[in-house]
Amino acid sequence: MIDRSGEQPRVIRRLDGEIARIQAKPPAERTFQEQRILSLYEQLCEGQMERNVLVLPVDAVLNWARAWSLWPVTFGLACCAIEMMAAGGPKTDIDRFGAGAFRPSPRQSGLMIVAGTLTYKMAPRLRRVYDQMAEPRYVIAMGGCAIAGGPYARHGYHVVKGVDRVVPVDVYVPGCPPRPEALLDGIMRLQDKIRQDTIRRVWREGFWPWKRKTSAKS
Amino acid sequence: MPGTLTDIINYVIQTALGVVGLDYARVPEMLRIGAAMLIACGAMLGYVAVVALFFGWAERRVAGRIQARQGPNIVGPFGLLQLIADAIKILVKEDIIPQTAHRFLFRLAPILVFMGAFAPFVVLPFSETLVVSNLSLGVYYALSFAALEVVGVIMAGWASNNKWSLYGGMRLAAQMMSYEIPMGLAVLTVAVLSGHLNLRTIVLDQQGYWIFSWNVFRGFPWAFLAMFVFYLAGLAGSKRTPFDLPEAESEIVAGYHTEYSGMRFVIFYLSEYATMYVVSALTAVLFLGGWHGPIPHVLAWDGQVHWEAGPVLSALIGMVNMIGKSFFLMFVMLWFRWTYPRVRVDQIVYLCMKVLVPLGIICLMGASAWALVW
Amino acid sequence: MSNQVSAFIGYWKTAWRAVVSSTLGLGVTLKHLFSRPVTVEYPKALPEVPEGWRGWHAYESDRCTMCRLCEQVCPVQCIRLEVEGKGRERKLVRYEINYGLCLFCNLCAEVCPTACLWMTADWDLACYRRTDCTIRFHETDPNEQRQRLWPGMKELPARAPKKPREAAPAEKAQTP
Amino acid sequence: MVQSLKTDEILVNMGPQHPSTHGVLRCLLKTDGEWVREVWPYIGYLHRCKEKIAEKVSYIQFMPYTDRLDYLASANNNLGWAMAVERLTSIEVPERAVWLRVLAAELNRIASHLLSYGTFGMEAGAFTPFFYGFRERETIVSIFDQLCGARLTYHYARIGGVMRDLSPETAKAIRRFLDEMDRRWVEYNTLLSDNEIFVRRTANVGVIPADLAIAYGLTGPVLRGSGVAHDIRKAAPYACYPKLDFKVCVGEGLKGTVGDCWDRYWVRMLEIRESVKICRQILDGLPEGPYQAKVPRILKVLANEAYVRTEAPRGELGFYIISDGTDKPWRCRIRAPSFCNLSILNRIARNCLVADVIMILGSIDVVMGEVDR
Amino acid sequence: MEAKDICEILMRHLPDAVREFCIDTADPYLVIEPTCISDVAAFLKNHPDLQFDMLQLITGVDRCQSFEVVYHLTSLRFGHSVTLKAMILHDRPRIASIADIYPAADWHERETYDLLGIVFAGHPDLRRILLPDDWEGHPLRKDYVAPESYHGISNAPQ
Repeated sequence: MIDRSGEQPRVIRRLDGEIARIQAKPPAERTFQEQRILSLYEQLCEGQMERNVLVLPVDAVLNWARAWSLWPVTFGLACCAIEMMAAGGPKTDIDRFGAGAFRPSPRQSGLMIVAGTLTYKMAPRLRRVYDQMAEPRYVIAMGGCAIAGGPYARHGYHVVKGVDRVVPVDVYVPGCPPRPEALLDGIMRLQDKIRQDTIRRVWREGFWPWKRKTSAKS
Repeated sequence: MPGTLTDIINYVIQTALGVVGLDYARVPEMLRIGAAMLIACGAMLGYVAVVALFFGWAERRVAGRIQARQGPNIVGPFGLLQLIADAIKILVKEDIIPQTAHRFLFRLAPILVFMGAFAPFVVLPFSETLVVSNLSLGVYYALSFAALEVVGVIMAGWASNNKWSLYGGMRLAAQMMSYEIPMGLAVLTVAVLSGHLNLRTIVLDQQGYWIFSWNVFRGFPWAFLAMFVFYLAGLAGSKRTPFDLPEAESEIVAGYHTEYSGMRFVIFYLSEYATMYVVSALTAVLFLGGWHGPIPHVLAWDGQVHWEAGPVLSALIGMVNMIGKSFFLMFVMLWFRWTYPRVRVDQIVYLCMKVLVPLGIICLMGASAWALVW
Repeated sequence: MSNQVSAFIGYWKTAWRAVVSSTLGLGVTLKHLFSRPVTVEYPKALPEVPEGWRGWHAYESDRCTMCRLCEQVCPVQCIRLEVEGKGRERKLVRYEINYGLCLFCNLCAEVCPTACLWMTADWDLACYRRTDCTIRFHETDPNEQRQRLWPGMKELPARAPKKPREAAPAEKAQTP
Repeated sequence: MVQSLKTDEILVNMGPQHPSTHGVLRCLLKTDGEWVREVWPYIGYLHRCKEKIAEKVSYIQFMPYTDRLDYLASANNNLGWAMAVERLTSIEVPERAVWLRVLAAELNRIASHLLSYGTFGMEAGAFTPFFYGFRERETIVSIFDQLCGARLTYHYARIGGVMRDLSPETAKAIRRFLDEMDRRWVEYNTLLSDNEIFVRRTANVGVIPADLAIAYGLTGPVLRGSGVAHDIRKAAPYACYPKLDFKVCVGEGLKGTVGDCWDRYWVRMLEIRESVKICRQILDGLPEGPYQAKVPRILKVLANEAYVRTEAPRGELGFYIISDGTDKPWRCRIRAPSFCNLSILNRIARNCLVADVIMILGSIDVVMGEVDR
Repeated sequence: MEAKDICEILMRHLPDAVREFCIDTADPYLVIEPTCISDVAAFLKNHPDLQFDMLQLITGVDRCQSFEVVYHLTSLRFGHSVTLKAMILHDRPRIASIADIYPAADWHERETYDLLGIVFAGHPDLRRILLPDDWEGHPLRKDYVAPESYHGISNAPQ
């Protein structure tokens, strides 16, 4: 949520010291934006990541690189696809965040924005495109239909009631359709989440390609 | 004949070891030449990486400004760190080889493509002395490697066992067959005008009255047309819009590099910018007077020389001229990319065969007639 | 013979037309290269969202008479209202809107007789868990409720006490 | 083609996830090399059960669902649904509301054609027209932000009127946009329409003869591109169109034969200019008065049936409603123009290159939300 | 030309085809015999002063004890349009296909078959068009119950 109190929020330097810097500030004069980042960061920590994850310097560089070059695969399903295109358009330029290179093939892309209504006929295709994506991959569920079936949840017999039944979702962006700025807000939240990642956890799961599970090879 | 970059490097190594007290002369001849050549190629590889990174960033910024939007500007001061972030991310990205792909060819294809793109760098001069090796058949050598790159792309297309990549590979085969001939004709026009195939002598011929001694103006109607023929054929060679059929994003998903991810995809990306630079540099050398550029080497009026640039300064001025022209021509390629739609496969063959080849032949005939008379 | 000549002329005419149209196209893009981009840089500059924009809701529980009209009129039934007690001393327990289902169609705000539910112009709701998409509204004062959810949020624009609609509005309470 | 060289044909899946299939449409191409022999479009990947929902939801509640039919022209869908229900219940709509609805519909037509201009350019390989189209579309969308509070799914029309009146500053913003649109229109043409490469890619490609177009039930710019001057705003005038004067744009084959891809594209560009003219006339002649008739909150409709057709940006959008006396329709059938326009793809995209199939699909300009309902 | 005199021309040429002509609804419609739908359509298309050259819509309606198939035809040349209705029985709904007369009918009939289960005899390629091929049941029937799950993805609401 953006603070409307007229005070222009500073450009939040997105390097890794962000969370520490906010925590250092006394709670009284934290701006609303930083407060929200902190509340979502606490959610992350007690989520599936370790409690106070030690972010190694090499993590800082890798996470910074991953956060700032999310190449989305073009996966527009319905009305939200038009808002995703508008987010890529000139007014709210998604390329400023490095996410403007919409790659046509899933192999080269790291982010999948599921924008629109997922139907049962399309679900196996969505799963296959997700499997074909290379490993550090993230999913943003954009729009009510992708979160919980949206307007078609009650009587839509052919609509999947939420994309997280098919692919693991990282960030939910509600709205029908959400504004392009809401998608940018979702991407910034995803960048916060990426910054908590650490290669120690990934190392156990086999960071190097030859240790990967073979499912991604199909 | 002034030395080339390898002689300079040899001399530098010799003096350095001399200072330390080792006598470099005792090292056999072959080893010394090999070491110098290796260092020069390493420098050239670094230069290719810098060009690719810079132009990756420039492409997204120019695309942004042309399309009335901002382009990456948050990551670095002007978004300069954007490409470094992309490079690091893709380095650690998982590298997928599809099970049904042909393992060996899948891995070999990017190497061949990069070899075809990087080899001509050895021949491209930056100034009189700054050229890795001064081949007497420089132009011929540079053009022959374009064919090697095509072999790599067709191999990538076939090996990744994906219908779309197969299309991409076959399209480049048709495209290569059509742009090689006009490119050869344009180069012949210059060879006839200056009588040599050695890049350095071609540039030395273009010395004289400041800009008007460039081949473009010297052999006015013929070389001028030949430049456009060469540049368009070069565009088709480096797979840039309006001839980017092999990786036509909206038609055949991602063309020949559909199945490539991670480091292999970056090699394709790198070699695309490398071929772009090779074509621009060759156009600059053949037609726009190489290192004789807008900044003059020597100030001379009414017959006597007032100021002569020293060896180091002239090398620097030459480099600035040469790189300036190449970067401007690469900017024109970016400009083309964000303006023109894509031609169809049969239209590119028509354009090259029915338009560029007659034009090339006219230029060649004109230039050779001119060479006979003068 | 003549069609060869016309073909020849046609060949050069198309070539000339190609050159002219290409250079004009380049001119257009060059003009844009040096003109100012229209980007509104989101984190630094905020989008100017007009006041009547249909974002997520605000709700005053003290004005609410628990008539459940909004629950019935909603096409997707994303509003859940839990009330305990009977008749006069009914007490509101929970008022929830699930933004995973919501249509943002403003039918609930129009049908509410006491105008205790209306749509504000706020649009950013990104979250990490699906359950966060359901927002509970049962606080008394919407501003205080928003502080609890998102401290530091600006006060809502002061709303005139239940202003009558200017033109002939759809009759709210009148049921045939 | 050298006949002796027997090449076997392969089936290529231009799958639901393809950069240029306008959403989730799967085309199975039987290709011989690059030559496409057969195209089988597979649809249904975005079937959102609209007609079943129409039977479970009341007339007033179904209006927001019509936004999501052709999500590029939701004001036109609202206009169609509102007129259909008003025809059933014979509610009398105030004059100002009718004019405001048509204003929203025409503005939405401009926005929809701008987007089809951008995506058609992108399919030809030129990325820049897409961004210019979107820049103009952002101004229209910010106008709709003020007019009805949403960017894409407007839900502006209500049964018996409109949701909100047109404020003076929104009217000023619309006039500013209309003047700027005229200036930009000329710029778009120099960039794409007259570009020789674009003309070579689209002229004489995917030619649809007029009788074949009518036989396949094509409507809208696809039909008018083939030279048939059929526009429901002129053929069967509704709302306030009789009071407006505008031209029906028809393809004349300027760059190739009549009915090719370029003509369909050119009809849409001409319609942008016509809609600008219409919006100006509406702004000048907007009558005063209430903007919403008195409609009971629970609208019960007697047993009746009606088929109402309007001119959506993609063709004739028809709502056939059968009511049975309750507040929910018994059966609601939606005639989606894109559904009929797409059915001709297999007939004309034969024996052409893969790149031409993409151009033909782009020139038909389908929206999958409407095809699959 | 009004719907009334279209009905008279049709009565004159194909007397046994037209069952009744009903005008009490907002759009008047002709009820015709389901068996002779194809020659009525052929007649309406080729008759010189009728020339219904465009088929706008084919709709299937489930009336619980019978099915209705509604055809909307219009003529671009004269501007008039007509609505034809055919009542067919509920347990095994079958009707002749007019895809050979109006190519537009091809997809409309496939969709009606897909969503309502009405079989169109003589249709060149009667398959499901919107729903996946292995979907059981026809959703737009009044007695349809949505499936519990499909390929392992559950259909239960959140």
